[in-house]
Amino acid sequence: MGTILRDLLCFIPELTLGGLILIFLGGAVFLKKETQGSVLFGKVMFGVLGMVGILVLLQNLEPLYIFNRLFISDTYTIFVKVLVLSITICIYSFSFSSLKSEKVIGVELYVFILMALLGMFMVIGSNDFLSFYLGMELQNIAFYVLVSFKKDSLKNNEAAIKYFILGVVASGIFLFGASLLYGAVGSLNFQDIGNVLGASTLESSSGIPYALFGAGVGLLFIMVSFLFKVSIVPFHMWAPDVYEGSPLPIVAFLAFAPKVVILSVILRLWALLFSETTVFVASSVLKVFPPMIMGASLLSIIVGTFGAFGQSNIKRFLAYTGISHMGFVVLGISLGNYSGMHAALVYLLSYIIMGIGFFASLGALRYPPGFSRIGIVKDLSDLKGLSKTHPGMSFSLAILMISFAGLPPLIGFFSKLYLLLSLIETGFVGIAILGGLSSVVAAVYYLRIVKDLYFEDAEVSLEVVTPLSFFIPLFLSLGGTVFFCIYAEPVLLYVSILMKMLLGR
Amino acid sequence: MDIFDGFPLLSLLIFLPFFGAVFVFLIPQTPGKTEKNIKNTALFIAGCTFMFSLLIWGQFDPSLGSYQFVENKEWLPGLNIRYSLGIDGISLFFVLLTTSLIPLCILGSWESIKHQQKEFLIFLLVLETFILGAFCVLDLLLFYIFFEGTLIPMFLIIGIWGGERRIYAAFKFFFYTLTGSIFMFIAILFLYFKTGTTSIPDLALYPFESSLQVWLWLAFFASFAIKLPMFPFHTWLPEAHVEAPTVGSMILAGILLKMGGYGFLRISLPFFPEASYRFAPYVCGLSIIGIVYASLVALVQRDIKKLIAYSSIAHMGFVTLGIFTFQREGLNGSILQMLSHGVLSSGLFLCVGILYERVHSRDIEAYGGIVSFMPLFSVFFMSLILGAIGLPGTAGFVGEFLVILGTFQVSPLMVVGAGFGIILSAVYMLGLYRKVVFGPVEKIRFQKLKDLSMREGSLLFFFVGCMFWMGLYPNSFIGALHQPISKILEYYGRQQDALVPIFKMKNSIVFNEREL
Amino acid sequence: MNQLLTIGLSHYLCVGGLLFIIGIMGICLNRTNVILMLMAVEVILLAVSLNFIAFSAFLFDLMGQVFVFFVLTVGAAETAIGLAILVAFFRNQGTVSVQDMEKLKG
Amino acid sequence: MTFYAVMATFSPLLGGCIAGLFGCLWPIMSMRLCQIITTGFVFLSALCAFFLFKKVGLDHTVIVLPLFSWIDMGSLQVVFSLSIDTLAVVMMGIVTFISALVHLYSIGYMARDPGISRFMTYLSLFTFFMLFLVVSSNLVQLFLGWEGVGLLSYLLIGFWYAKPEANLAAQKAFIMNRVADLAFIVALGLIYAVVGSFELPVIIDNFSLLKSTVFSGFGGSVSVLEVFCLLLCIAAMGKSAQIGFHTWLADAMEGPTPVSALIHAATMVTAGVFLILRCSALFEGAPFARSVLILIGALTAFFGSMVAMTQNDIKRVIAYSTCSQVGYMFFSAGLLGYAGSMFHLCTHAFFKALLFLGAGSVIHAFSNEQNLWKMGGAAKLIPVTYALMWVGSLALMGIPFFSGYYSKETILEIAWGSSGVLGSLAFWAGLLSVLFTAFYSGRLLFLVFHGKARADERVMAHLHESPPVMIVPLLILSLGAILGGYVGYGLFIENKHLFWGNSFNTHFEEVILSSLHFLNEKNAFIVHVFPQIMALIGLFLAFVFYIWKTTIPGKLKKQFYELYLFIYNKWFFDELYEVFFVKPLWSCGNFFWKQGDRHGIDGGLNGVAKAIYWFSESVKKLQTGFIPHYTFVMVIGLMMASTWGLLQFSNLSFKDVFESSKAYFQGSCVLDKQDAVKPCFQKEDIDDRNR
Amino acid sequence: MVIFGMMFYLFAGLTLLSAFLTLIARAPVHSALWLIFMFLNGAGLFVLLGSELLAMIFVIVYVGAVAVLFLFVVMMIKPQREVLKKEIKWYKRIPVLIGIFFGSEMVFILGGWSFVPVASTLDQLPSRVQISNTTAIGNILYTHYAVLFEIAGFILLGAMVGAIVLTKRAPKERYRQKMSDQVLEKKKNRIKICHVDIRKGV
Repeated sequence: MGTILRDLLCFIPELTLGGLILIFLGGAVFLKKETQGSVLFGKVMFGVLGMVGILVLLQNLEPLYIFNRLFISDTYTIFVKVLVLSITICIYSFSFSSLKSEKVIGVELYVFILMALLGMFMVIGSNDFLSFYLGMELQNIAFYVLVSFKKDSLKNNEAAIKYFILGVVASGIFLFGASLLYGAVGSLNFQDIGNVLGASTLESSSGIPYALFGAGVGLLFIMVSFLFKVSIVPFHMWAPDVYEGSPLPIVAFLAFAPKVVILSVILRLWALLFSETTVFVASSVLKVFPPMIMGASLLSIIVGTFGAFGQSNIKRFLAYTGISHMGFVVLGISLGNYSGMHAALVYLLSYIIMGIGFFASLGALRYPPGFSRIGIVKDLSDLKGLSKTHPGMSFSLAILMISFAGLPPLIGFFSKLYLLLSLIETGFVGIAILGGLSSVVAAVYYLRIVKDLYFEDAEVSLEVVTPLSFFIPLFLSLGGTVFFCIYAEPVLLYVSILMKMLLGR
Repeated sequence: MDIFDGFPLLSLLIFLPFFGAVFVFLIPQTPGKTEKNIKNTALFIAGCTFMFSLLIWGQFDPSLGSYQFVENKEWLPGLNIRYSLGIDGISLFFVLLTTSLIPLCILGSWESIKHQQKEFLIFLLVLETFILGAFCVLDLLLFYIFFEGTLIPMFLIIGIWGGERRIYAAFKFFFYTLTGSIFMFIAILFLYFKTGTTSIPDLALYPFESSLQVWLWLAFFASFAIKLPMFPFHTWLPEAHVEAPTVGSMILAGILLKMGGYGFLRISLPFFPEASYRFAPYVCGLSIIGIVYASLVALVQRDIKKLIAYSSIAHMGFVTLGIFTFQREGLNGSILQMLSHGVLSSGLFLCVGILYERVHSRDIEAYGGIVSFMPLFSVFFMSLILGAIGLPGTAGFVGEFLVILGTFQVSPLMVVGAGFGIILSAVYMLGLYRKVVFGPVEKIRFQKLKDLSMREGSLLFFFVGCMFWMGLYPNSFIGALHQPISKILEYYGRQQDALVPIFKMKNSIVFNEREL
Repeated sequence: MNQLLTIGLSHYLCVGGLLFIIGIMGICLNRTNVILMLMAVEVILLAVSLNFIAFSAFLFDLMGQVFVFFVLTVGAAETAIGLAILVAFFRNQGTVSVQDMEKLKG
Repeated sequence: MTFYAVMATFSPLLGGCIAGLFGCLWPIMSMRLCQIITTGFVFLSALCAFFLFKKVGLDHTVIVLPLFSWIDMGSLQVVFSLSIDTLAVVMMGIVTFISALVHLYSIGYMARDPGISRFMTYLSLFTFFMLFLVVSSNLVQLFLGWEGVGLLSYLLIGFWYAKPEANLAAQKAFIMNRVADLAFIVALGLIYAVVGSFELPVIIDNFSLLKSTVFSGFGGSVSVLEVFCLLLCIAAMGKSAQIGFHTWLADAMEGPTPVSALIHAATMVTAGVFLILRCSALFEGAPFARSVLILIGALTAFFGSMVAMTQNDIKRVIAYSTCSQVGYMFFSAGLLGYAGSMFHLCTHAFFKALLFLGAGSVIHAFSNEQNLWKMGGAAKLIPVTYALMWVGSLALMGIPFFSGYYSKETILEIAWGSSGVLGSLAFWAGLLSVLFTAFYSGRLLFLVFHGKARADERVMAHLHESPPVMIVPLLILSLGAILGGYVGYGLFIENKHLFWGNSFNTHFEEVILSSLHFLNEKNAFIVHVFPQIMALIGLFLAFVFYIWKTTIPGKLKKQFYELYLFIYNKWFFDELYEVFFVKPLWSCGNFFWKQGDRHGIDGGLNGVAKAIYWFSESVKKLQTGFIPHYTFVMVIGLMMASTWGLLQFSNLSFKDVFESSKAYFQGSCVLDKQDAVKPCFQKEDIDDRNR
Repeated sequence: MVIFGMMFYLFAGLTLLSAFLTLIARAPVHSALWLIFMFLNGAGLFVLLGSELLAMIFVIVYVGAVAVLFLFVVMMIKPQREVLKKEIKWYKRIPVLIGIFFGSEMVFILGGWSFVPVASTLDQLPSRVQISNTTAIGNILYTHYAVLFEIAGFILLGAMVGAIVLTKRAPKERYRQKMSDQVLEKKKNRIKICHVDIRKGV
């Protein structure tokens, strides 16, 4: 009986989340007014997330396999959970007011956010494709509902359908891959797969026995579903439409949280399957993956950069830039060695820091009451002349744009620096140059926004709605962006801990 | 040197303007009342940066061969990239040029910048920080960060306060330089990967094999050639100058162009001797074409600022010519040419700015007979024009003369090309002066033109005084340059006799063995 | 003759694979309405569960069947959500045909 | 002693700066005070120069006074210093003396001009730069003075900035000088590359080295010395307005007359001659350069005097006469007759200044009228100027007992004496130009002072003698014009060794002149007497044309109209330059700007921008918004990845793939406990099953 | 043994046929029915493979609930028969080719399946003779995978709440009488006296 108790102790954050979901649902029943309730629940939500964060931090640090090797809880999971939680808190804090303006009200919203969080926690902690699948499905369902929350707008529905169908296809592909893997390896546990695939040097005489083919193809299918979630090029088609359709706060949540979760699982698998040696060893079945994923990431950098080039709709612009930034992260991962992963994580963290700030400041900009369009600012050209009406806001937007463009001395530059350095260290100088040039092209449209802010004069005078909770994420991200070059320890420390835990298996 | 040993002098110098900018940022912006003291505080900050740099000049000991005021601190934990600063003869003078020009620019922008004055001054001070950083840094990556950092403030200055097509000009300026310096960035990373360090003094001693040198040299060349506009990459300069506000083009021409030259001297020459040697004929050829091309184009310009922009392209052509002769005179000449061009071109742009404030047109035809209304201005304008022409006794002559001495030893034909450039510069400069200042006064609207105000007068007086000081007594500069140049030429000295005869006639000039 | 009739693992796998392909092609080639897509999803899930059970049978390991059990529940949940979204879309748009869903593009 | 040297050189600078600062820039001093200060300082410098002349010229000492080191760069040392030897002191004497007189004269001449203080500062600065040029010992300092003089001449010519022609003329003068100075700069580069220092004594010591190092290129081999002297010769031609570079001199007449007197008569034009004389030791080793000098000198002498005959503007006539007289000095220097050319330089300075200032007072009298055909019959009204003009013209024509005779005569003797074709060519050209000189000076005198008054009554009524402040300098100059010849001959030519000892080698000259003493009777007549006869003939012709039968010039003009036009338009040099230099440069500039920048480089860049934009549009079109397309792309991605993966996995070729699938169909893998582990497709396994 | 082979081919063939027809059928109702038929045959295959519990669950869940749900939705939405807005000829060609190629590749992989020497220790389950399939699944489901079972519950809960949230329509604004307001109404905010000039109008 001891083990069940021990496992449950490690599972406390997930259990609390489950409990909270039920409490929220129960509470929703007794609510009279629709809107007044959501404000109350909004406040409660804050406290809840904080509490869960504390619970996560209380976990013990040494690695522990719980629920007979279905889940794992070690410092890596704790750090990623804390990261995901902080992302959700930041996004939630700035989107609290913008949700009302987009007429996305109702207690169920918080229920589904918590459900998504629960799914993510499970995925991060999963040590078996079965538990991974269930966590992922829980998260998917929560996101399907979140994305289609504004059920009266046609665009939102269309986005929801697209997201649903493509999501289901992706999970179908994942299942098929898992089945093949199960067939080949006999068990879906990460450790078993790692041992069977990673270590088995294959007799070269008669070529690879077909089962390992199956395992290879299975892993390939699973990797495809991962790339779908991170919206890498061949599987990115859903991102622009879904981003454009759904409300901004949901887009923010969708843009950061699932990607971090999936990338953490990819890194975990990567560390298991690809130790320093086997990545390019000819005989291993896994030598196929790094070059393929590098190709996909290069494609996504190019498509992301050129896609965002002519964009006028803000959310679609965010989708394409998200694709190109994720392309860079996956490029780092596809290198397979320590510096590659380190650069990928630094890039991911800097993308999150900058991204949250950008979403926060966009979320605060509203159209004036009498204007043709309502709600959160939709078009990039509406940002014209913001420096004259709201200098503070436009200054923070400009700082973020400049750091997104990768210009020194802000954080964007250092993330690119680490990445290009690791590329050159593994010998891909050509790709480094390509990355550099694409970041120049990217700088064009980032600076076009700075141009709009500062050089043009205003067509529509936007209003800025800034509740107190809005300033937390904004200052966090601005601080991170500007002061990275002076005091880089926290970010790099965080990343090195993650790396040590990951590769110290 | 002793009392300041521990004290981080250079970091203070670099970041003083930055803290000043933050301070100015914090001053509340109530229109009318605070306009005055914002400008005064900015001027005060720039002033004490200048004083501080004079203090550093005082402390500087020209006889020392190595870098001085060296600071070395751990910066990025993971990488072996250190925050190291240090200056030698060359960077000292560029620092002085910067710190002396910025207060003048702030003074110059007293009336000409009407709207959003506070932001302008902030960008100016931030720009000064980046420029000073670029000149004082001893770490390649830090150099790149400061080198790139200057782009943003300049982009904003041109973009917000510029003329009609300012957006096109700002974008063109920005992306021209950015594309060039991306190659430099990759090259720096490759250097770091190859050698494990990015500190400039160590890299200067590292023996790169020649095939690698070629690629790295080309990468750095791409960035510096664009920044210091060499012939094929110069089209951004006239656009940027025409559209930038007066003060903007003063800084752009005065200091930013020098970064390219400084880069050649600090990085390309010492790091990749063989590659520089191999590419010397092409660069010299390009700069000669640049000089002649820019002078010819300047002949037909109708817009004063564009004319001066093309003239500064021609002057910078001399700089690259001087650098790639690998002669002591050539290098000294190119550095002096850079310093004198800094003073001259910003002076000339100030004059154009003063004219623009009164007449609001940059077209030469709109002017004529200024001298009868603004005699004092005409005298200052005349002396600056003479400096630009390179009349002996003015700063322009010293640089060009030394460059020609250096080039002659490499190949006499190139001297003729350069000389042709000098003559043409006299033609278009005097043509400009004649059309603008002399001539009968038939444009009636000049009646109410008033001569220089006290502020403008003192500004111009500084420029002219500085120019004559450089022209009449250049030794004060050459002394400090001796050590760094001999360090750079260490490698090239041995190559002296195996000169690549570029256009040299098959002569048997017997060089008597001169000590180098 | 009896060679053909002895059913091996690969037979089941082929059926599963073909079903999977049919399911995916069902979505790709579908020009009509979204409901067919949801049905195609069901076909995919059936294919996967067939695979799992085939492997579980031949590996004598129950993991596959448990997995199918969960796949089943998740499939049902997804269909519910899918149809709900479809209904919401139908209420606004009026039709469910795929060609009407082209507002978000570019 | 050094005090005098410094005072002589730098006092005009002091005067100029004071007048400049407090006269023009910060006008607290009155005009009158400016004039007094500048003139006073120049007189002071003249005094010191005179004292120096006595010390250096007569006592044959050389003063060398280093001032400060301009550039000290290890291998390149440039130290500015004053080094005064006889040549320098003579030049200083002339320059300061004439400049003082011109200052005095211009007080009167420019009395009503608003910018008088500016004018005076320019004059004294000009004097300072001329002196700085003269006293320099190294070529860079000389070049500095050289350009300074060019600058001041630009300012002075363009003094009346209201007149567009004046500005154009000033710009033309400056650019023409800059073109010539390019040769000077190349020479500096050459000398530094070979010798390594700019000090003239050092260069002269390396004479043998210069001679030996050879430029072997373009066929023959040319010694560096030859090239250096040639370059110096071109530079001198530019400054002294010789045949190729003379167009600016005529236009320089736009400036006020005192300017022409000082600059275009006495000082600047002679700077070229001074340069050649200063480097005379080098020219001895460069025969080709010397022959160029002679040729150019003779041609200019002939050309100048011919063109002067047809000019209608009084100042242009005198300007072209200067051009031809300097031609004399050039070919005399070319023929190694240094003392002769120096002597002619001194005397010419006096009488040409006299002529110019006289012309100035004539113009002053005729209330600023410069056209000869609008003057006439002024002899009685302005008798003093008339007399002085006669003195100047007689000296110019070389009539005996006037200074011109002595110096021109020596030059012609040198020309005759020196052997070779060039010597005789120079002599006959000189002779012809003596005729033309006599003709045009006579023409000038008769048109201005004799015949009926062609000016309108108001001008004639207003005609009056110039004020004393203008007449006194004229008188002093006339003394110089008359006595200068006799005194100078004694000093310069008789004991030339002693006098010029330290400046240049007068040995060759001694040989030539001594060879003249034992000429046969006929040659002696040609050398000594014939020039004077030619002068008288010229004068007589002028008298016939313009006093006696005034219709002849009209008829001649109609008859030889093309020739007349050719001469009047200064051999079409201006038009030539316009066609060959100015037009092509402008069109080249336009071409580069329009095609080069606009379409070439910018075109390329905008092209790249459009390509990026087109590519981004196509990427956006990829996103069709149609769900089947999205899944289709996913399937494509999946399929590509798996096929590529499979090929990589099995590193099999397609043949193997085909073969293995055939094996599959023969026997499917029947599963039972035992062989669950054995992979089905081992090759040998299949065979034994079939067996 | 033979009967098993025959049964397999029967069920497999019918499943593939019905899957194909569901997606090709013109009327959605027909495709729903074909879906049901497919699931039945699928369940048959499962029985052949020895997992009769799952076969039964499949029949109940899918045929019973999901297919019925489809029918409800089809009835509600009543999509017209296949009316193609724009007929693109090429559209048919390429994906079909891709599909066939992909299918053949899939068959190639799955056809020659062989087991890798299983290194990991499989929890060897008792052979199928001793315990029935249902009890075996029951055993490990509630011990080994208990947590996942709970979470599956959450997924269903989420789906249910989500479906309700998405399809619930806010009740129309109906105007209810508020007695208290009517009583407290004052005269002054009902009647307004205004002075009207002659022939001017209010």
